[in-house]
Amino acid sequence: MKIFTLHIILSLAWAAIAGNFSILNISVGFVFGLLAIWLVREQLGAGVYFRKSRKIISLMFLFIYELVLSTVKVAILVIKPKLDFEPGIIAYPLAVKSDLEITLLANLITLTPGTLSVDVSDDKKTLYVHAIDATDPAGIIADISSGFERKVIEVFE
Amino acid sequence: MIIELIIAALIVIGAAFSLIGALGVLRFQDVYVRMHAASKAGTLGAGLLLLGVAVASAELGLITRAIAGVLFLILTTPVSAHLLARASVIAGVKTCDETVVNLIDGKYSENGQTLDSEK
Amino acid sequence: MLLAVLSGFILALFAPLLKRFLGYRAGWVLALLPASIFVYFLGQYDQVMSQHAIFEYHPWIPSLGLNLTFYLDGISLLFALLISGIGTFIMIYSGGYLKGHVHLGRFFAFMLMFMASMLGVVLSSNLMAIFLFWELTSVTSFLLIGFDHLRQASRRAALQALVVTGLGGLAMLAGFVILGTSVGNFEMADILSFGNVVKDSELYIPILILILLGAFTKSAQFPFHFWLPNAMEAPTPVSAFLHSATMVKAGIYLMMRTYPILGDTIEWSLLLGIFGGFTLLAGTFIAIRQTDLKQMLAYTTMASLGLLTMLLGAGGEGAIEGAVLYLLAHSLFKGGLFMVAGTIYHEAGTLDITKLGGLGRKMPITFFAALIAALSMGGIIPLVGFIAKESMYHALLHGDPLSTILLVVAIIGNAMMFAIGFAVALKPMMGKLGDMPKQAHEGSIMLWLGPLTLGLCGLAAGIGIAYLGHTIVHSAVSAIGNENAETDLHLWGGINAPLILSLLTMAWGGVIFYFYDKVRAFADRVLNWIGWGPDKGFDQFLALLLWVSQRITDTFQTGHLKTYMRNTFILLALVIWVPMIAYDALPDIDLSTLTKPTFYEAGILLIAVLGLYAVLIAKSRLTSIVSLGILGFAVAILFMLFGAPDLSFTQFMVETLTAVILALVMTRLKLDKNDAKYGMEAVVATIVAIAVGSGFAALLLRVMQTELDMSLSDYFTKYSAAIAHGHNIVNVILVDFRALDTLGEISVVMTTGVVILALIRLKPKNHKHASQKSKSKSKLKESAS
Amino acid sequence: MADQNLISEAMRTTPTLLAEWKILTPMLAPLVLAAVSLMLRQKDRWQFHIAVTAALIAMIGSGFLLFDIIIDGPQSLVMSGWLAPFGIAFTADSLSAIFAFVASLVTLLIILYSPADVDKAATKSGYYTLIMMLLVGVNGSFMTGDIFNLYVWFEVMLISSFGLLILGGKKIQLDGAVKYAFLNLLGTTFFLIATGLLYGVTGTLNFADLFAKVAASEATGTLATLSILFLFAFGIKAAAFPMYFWLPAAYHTPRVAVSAIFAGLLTKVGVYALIRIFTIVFPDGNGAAFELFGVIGGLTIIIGGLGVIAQTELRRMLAYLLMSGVGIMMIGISIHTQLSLMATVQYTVHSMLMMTGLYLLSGVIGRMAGSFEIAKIGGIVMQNHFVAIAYFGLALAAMGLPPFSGLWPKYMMLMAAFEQGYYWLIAAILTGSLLTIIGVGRASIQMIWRGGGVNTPDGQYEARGKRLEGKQLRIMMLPISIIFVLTLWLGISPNTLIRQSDLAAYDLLNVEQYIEATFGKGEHIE
Amino acid sequence: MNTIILRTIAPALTALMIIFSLFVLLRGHNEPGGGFIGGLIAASAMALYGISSGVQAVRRALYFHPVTMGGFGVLMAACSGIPSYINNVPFLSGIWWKVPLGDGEYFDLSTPMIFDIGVWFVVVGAITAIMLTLEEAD
Amino acid sequence: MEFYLTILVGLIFAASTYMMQSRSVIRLVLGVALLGNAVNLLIFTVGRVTRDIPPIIPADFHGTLTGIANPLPQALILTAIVIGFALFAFVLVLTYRAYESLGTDNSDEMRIAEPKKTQASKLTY
Amino acid sequence: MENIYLDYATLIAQILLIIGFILVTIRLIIGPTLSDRILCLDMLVSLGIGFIAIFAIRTQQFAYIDVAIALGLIGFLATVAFARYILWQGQNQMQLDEKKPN
Ligand code: NA
Ligand code: NA
Repeated sequence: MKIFTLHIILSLAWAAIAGNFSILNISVGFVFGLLAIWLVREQLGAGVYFRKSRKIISLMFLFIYELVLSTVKVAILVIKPKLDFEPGIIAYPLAVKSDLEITLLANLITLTPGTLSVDVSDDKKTLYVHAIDATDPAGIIADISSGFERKVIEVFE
Repeated sequence: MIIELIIAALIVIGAAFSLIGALGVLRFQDVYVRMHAASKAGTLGAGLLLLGVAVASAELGLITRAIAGVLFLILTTPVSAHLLARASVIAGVKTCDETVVNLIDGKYSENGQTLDSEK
Repeated sequence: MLLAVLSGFILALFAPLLKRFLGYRAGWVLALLPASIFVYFLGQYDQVMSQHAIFEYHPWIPSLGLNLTFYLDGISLLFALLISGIGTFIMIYSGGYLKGHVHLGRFFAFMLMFMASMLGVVLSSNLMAIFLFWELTSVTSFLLIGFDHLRQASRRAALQALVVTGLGGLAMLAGFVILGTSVGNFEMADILSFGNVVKDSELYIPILILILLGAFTKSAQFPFHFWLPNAMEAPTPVSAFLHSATMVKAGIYLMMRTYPILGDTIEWSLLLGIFGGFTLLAGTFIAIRQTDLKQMLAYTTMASLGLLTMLLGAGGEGAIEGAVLYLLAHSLFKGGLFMVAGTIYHEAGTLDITKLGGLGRKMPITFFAALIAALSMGGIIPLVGFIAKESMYHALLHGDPLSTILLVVAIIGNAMMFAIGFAVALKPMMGKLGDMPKQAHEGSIMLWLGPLTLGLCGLAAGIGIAYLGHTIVHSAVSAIGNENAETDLHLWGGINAPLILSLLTMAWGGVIFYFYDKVRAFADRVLNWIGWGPDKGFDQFLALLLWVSQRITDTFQTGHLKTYMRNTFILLALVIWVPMIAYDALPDIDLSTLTKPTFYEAGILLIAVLGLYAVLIAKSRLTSIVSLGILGFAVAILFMLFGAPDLSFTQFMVETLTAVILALVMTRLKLDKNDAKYGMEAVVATIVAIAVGSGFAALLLRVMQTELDMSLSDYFTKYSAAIAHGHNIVNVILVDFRALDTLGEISVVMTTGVVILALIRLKPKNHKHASQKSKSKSKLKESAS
Repeated sequence: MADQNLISEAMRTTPTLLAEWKILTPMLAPLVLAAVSLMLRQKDRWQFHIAVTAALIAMIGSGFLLFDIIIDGPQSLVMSGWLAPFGIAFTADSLSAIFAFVASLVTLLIILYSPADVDKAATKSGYYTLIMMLLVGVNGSFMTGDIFNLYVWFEVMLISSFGLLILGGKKIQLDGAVKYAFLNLLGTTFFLIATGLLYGVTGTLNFADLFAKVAASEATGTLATLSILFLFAFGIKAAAFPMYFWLPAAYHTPRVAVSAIFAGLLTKVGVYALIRIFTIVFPDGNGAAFELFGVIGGLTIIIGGLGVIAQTELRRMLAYLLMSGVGIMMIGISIHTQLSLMATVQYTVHSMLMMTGLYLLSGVIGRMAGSFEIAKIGGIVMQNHFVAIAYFGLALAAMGLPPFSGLWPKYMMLMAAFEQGYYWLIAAILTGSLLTIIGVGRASIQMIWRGGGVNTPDGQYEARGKRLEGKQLRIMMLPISIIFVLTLWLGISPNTLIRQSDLAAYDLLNVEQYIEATFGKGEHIE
Repeated sequence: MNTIILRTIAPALTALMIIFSLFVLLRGHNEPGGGFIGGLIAASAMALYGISSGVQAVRRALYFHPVTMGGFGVLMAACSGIPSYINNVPFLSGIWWKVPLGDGEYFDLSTPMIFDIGVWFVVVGAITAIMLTLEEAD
Repeated sequence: MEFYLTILVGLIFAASTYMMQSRSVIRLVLGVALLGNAVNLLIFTVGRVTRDIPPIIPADFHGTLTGIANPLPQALILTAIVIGFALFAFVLVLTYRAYESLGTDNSDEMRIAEPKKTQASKLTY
Repeated sequence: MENIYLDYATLIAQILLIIGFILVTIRLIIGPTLSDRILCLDMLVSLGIGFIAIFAIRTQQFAYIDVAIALGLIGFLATVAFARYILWQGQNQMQLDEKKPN
């Protein structure tokens, strides 16, 4: 099932980049998608789900919002004549479990205000995050856990 | 006319973000902080400019392609930032003097192969 | 005549086979060939006499003007008879002398090939054919001298002969080329009829010198003589045949042959007179010093060759007649004496004259053969040597200064040879039985048949000289002089000046023979005092050449990649700048006409330059690599700015993959960090870099100032969509218009894949250094991936 | 579909005959079979047979092509159906066909030798594929009528040679390969630069078109400068003095079969390119360029000759011998007459055969003596006199002595030099020959005649190294014997080759036929 | 590289790159792209896959040895010149076929396209071979 | 603009030349990469540069297209880039292998293929 | 292009991006660590994508957009590869900061 999903996505992706959504073109994409999936067939055991489209969209909007916000924040820091922030690397305790969730979360964190994922511990329990303003680690952790992490869990639940 | 204005706005803002990112890369104190500037401002700047193309071209194929481009960017940028940051930590690239906390320090095994969890 | 020449080569192929079946007796069978050739040429005699010369034409390489044109006149005939006649006995003698030798078959083959080559030299009319056979005699001589190849002395002698005669051969080739090309004819027979054309040519001196160089080296004239005594390392039949009777006479033949076109000039007389005379004196003087029979004979051979050269230098019919007679006599007596020496060695096991003695009783036939040969060598009536001597004295009695000097030289030389000849013939034979390694017995018939016959021939020729004078000698002298000669020869010409001089010579020779040991001691002292000879010089020359070549090779071939690169770039800078200046191709820079870059173009250019700067100043290689990325990036953007999306695209992709591969490889290298240049090296590198960079820029600028013909691109633009169904012209060029380039290019890519695979996978076994490393790496990999 | 008028003005409309494909076979057959052999590279038994087939087809193809050229003059096929100079033309005159024929023959012989020299591992690593690709590059270079296409084939050749050079991965090979790779890379890059600039001046890449465009161009100074740049670039490839460093640094390092194919083919392609460029693109050589050829040629002969004397390692000695020969070929281009070009063609053919033979023999000798150091080699004639005979024969050929093939071209060259009054070239050729005689002669007597290594007691024979097995020796001696016979045949009966080289020289000096063939007789030319 | 994030996201990116590569390959005749560029993109995809999942995974994924693919590409490109032999036109001449797909639609198949696909195979095969070999070299 | 491109080409050539005179073979390899860029840019410049308009014929265009960039040099450069990349990869891997088995990337220490100095061998025959 | 807004917008955007390029390049030259330089390369790619986009708009040559997409998809690979190099270096306990004397 999940493979089929990916397959459809790939077919559509083909059509998207080719800019032609005719049946013919989508079926060409289907063939190529088959090829592409065949290539990565081993790794697909990890599972890909994109069923909860509403939650996905919600996550997307949050993400875009956060991205813009984060960029503005960075911009302010950059433009400020004095560099007076106090960065640091903090440890974020992960609630999400699967690789896909962790990955999604980590990437979202990277693209959002003042934080950047550095690494995930081997037991997948801790995400180390570099924060541009690390004076209040607890606040950052709380923000993430109530923001992105919650939505990610919703999407994948 | 509106379209043109939107395009103009997109590209000027996009370019401005890009410049800010670049400035951040130049100004910030250490590689980790610079990474913030690069990954965020860089992505948004380039993304906005691609959206500008999407609007300007007014052609379905190009719009989908431009959006695909933005997606690709969002997919790849955090990965490279993560990998570079991780490698830098393992390689012992120093954080700047202003750094207040470094919880990852000492969590890597001797050869950098394993990372312990914060308990 | 073609058959006469070729048969030797053909038979040579079968000689080893024949030897396998018949053993040493194959000598008898093989001797049939020279014998029949002798008979054949004898049969041609009448025709030669009546027609002056016989021609035979076989086309070979007509486009090069090279044909096997055989030309049989008196002189060729004389030589052909000597070669085949003596050759007959040598073949027989060889069988006896090398009886039981493992490589006798090979020896026969070489001898036959030599004989064929020698016949080729004297019979050919075509200059190139002469050269060809001439070189073949050098090659076969080389093989024969080195026959006993396990000994260093043999190898050295063989190489010496090859190098010296090779040098002469090359000079002669040049001489022939100049001669043939300048007269527009490569047929000696034709050139001979051109009269004084060559002598009057402004190229006469170079032609003369080059051809004489060939003749002198082959005929062992001082200072090229040293190879000849060393050639005695060869088995005695070789010495007898090649190095006394025939091959060394090739030079004499050449001088005789070219006499009508080159001879009888001041230059000719001086060169031949001086070199010949000096060779004669030096040869006899060194010969006296020797205690080895073969060495004595070798140096007297050299002396005789000097005498012949000297006579040819003197010129005139008389001298030529003397030369022809002496040539005949020498071939007979020296061939015989060599064979005698060989027999002595074969029987007594030594050639040391101080150890030999009393052999005459043990081997009477050999003794007799030796004696008549010595008589001829000493110029004693009634042997042919006597007549030769009379004849030359007669010719030199002109009263002009050169002739007189040559006459004195001739008398001294002949006297010495008289003494040495008898020393060779008598010392081992007479007196008490010497202290010799082997119990001597008379040799087999194969061993004595040759010397005896040759000795008797010498006697017969002396007695029958009147007949010879009207026949073979006459035709030979006529041929050399290119005119009908008067050769009226008599055994006894009455008491005249030559006879008195002859007696004087004998008396003097007798004295020397009497005080032989003292003279030898004296010569020994003198030569020891001089202490140097061309033979030593050869070693010194080779050592010097070796040294020089090693120095030169080391200078250019340092083994350092860095110097190779630097030299290449210095050359490159010269290759650009020198012609650009010389051909006046420098660009003119008119700043006012330059199109200015837009600000963003300028910005990209600036980034490119910054990238370059970063590459250059980077202290570590990795920094260089990353900086290289900037340059690649800037170039890709430039491509884009100027309407090349495909290029830009490719450049970006290639840059990315380059980075990937570089990072992959760098991960495997543990390098010292700092490898920046310092000192003079950096200065030189900078200067060279500036020269190259500015050179290319200037050249490019100059090219840009010409108008570019766009017809190709216009064509592609016109037909790309219309015929080739492609709108991206660049791609259509790649897959259609110029698809062949692409085919080649993907071949490169595919091959690179194979090559890199092989480079990494294929490693020599037990590679310690690498295996240790791989251990630590594989551990790393386990955890890394 | 495009309209017919357009097609007829842009494309060739006459049907292409099967015969015209002949010009492709020397390049295409090895290419296709190399690709096949790569796909089948685990089947190591097949590799040899595929390679033999490829070389054989290439040889037969170029042989038939040569017949066509003798009868009809130069042949041409413009690829992809376009008209010259827009499409890439393969144009072959006698020179191309002769060289391709001999190159294919030499490759075939080396492939036949290979089973004795190449192990399974190397076979699986693509030895035969690389040999075929080398032939592709070489024959492509000989056939092409387009200068950029020539560059591409040069690169094919270059990368294949890299692969062959490092096959085995020994330290010495890697060291040699580093030098070889960088210097040759520079050589081809300079070639590319010169090609680009030439395009910038003339706007074309096709040889036949270049002939007209260069002649018509007013930028004579610029073109003259470019001609010298070409000379430099190809000079590196041909290993002419002073651009030869890479050759003695590398040629002795790979396995013998590889040395042999390098010696037989690689420098010759550089010479070929020089001949081609300086007869059709720069036919009058700007005066100075031809003089320069002479200077370079003379120095190459002499420095090469000195190198022969100096070397103590057999294969390095051969490398210098090879280089010395390049000097003669350069002189031929310098004199630039019918006779001299004839001599160059003939010398090149002679050198291809002779050098290949000598390198292959060095393999046999090296095996017999267990070393390539001349000081350690000895007693060859005692071990096997066929080897000794073959060696002496080829050594005589190298020295330019009869009855082998080296004599004739040298003689022709002397004549040509004299006719044009280049006395110093005569001196250089003769000096070089003397140096060769000394060097090769000295090495020969030591290796073949001496009883053993240099410390062997005088007069004694010490058996050294391994006795070669009968079968292995037969495999190795078969190609050598063929070369020996050919060299001897070309020495005794050089008429065939002389006729061909005469024709080749004629074609080179009378390029109208080449041009006519390229543009097609009766085809529309824009 | 042993990180969850890369390992998780790389297969998807690889698949995307392959798709993009084929897209670039097929439209190269009319827009920027073609066999080289497409091949380079696909090779990049392989590189990413190799870095994230290991060499063996790539080898298993490709099934054929990449060098074999390279050989196949050259063969394909060279053989795309063969139909011209049958048509009596010179080597590598472009020949076009309209392959009916039903619905009155046609797919334009041509020898230049086959040639370009050959190029794609060579570039992918050879560069992947190089990178994989380097990656697993010891 | 051509003038400035020419200057850039010259500078890249100079930088490449400088790099290629290094001892470190890795730097030589980088010099090769620079050289490739220089050559590509040289050919590009030699084809005369035109701003902006790529040699792509618009879809429904008929007639003669003018003012486009010269396509031929682009095609040549594409070929050269790919070849250059292949050769670059080769020399890089070669350097790595040479380093691996010779233990250095310093070319001064890489000289086992050629004798240190030709042994002044004694004159023997 | 007839639109004055777009003219100005592209002009301004190009100026901004060029300045950005130069700033990043300066950081690349300064370093000090390899990570910084690699980060700069990564940033350059992002800027490049934007530059291409503006160029496409200005010239109305949208064909260029594919180059930008490709850069977005593949450009990060170089960073990945270099990051791996740094990682390897770190794991081998080697000095990264080249300013330190070695
Ligand atoms: Na990025
Ligand atoms: Na490149």
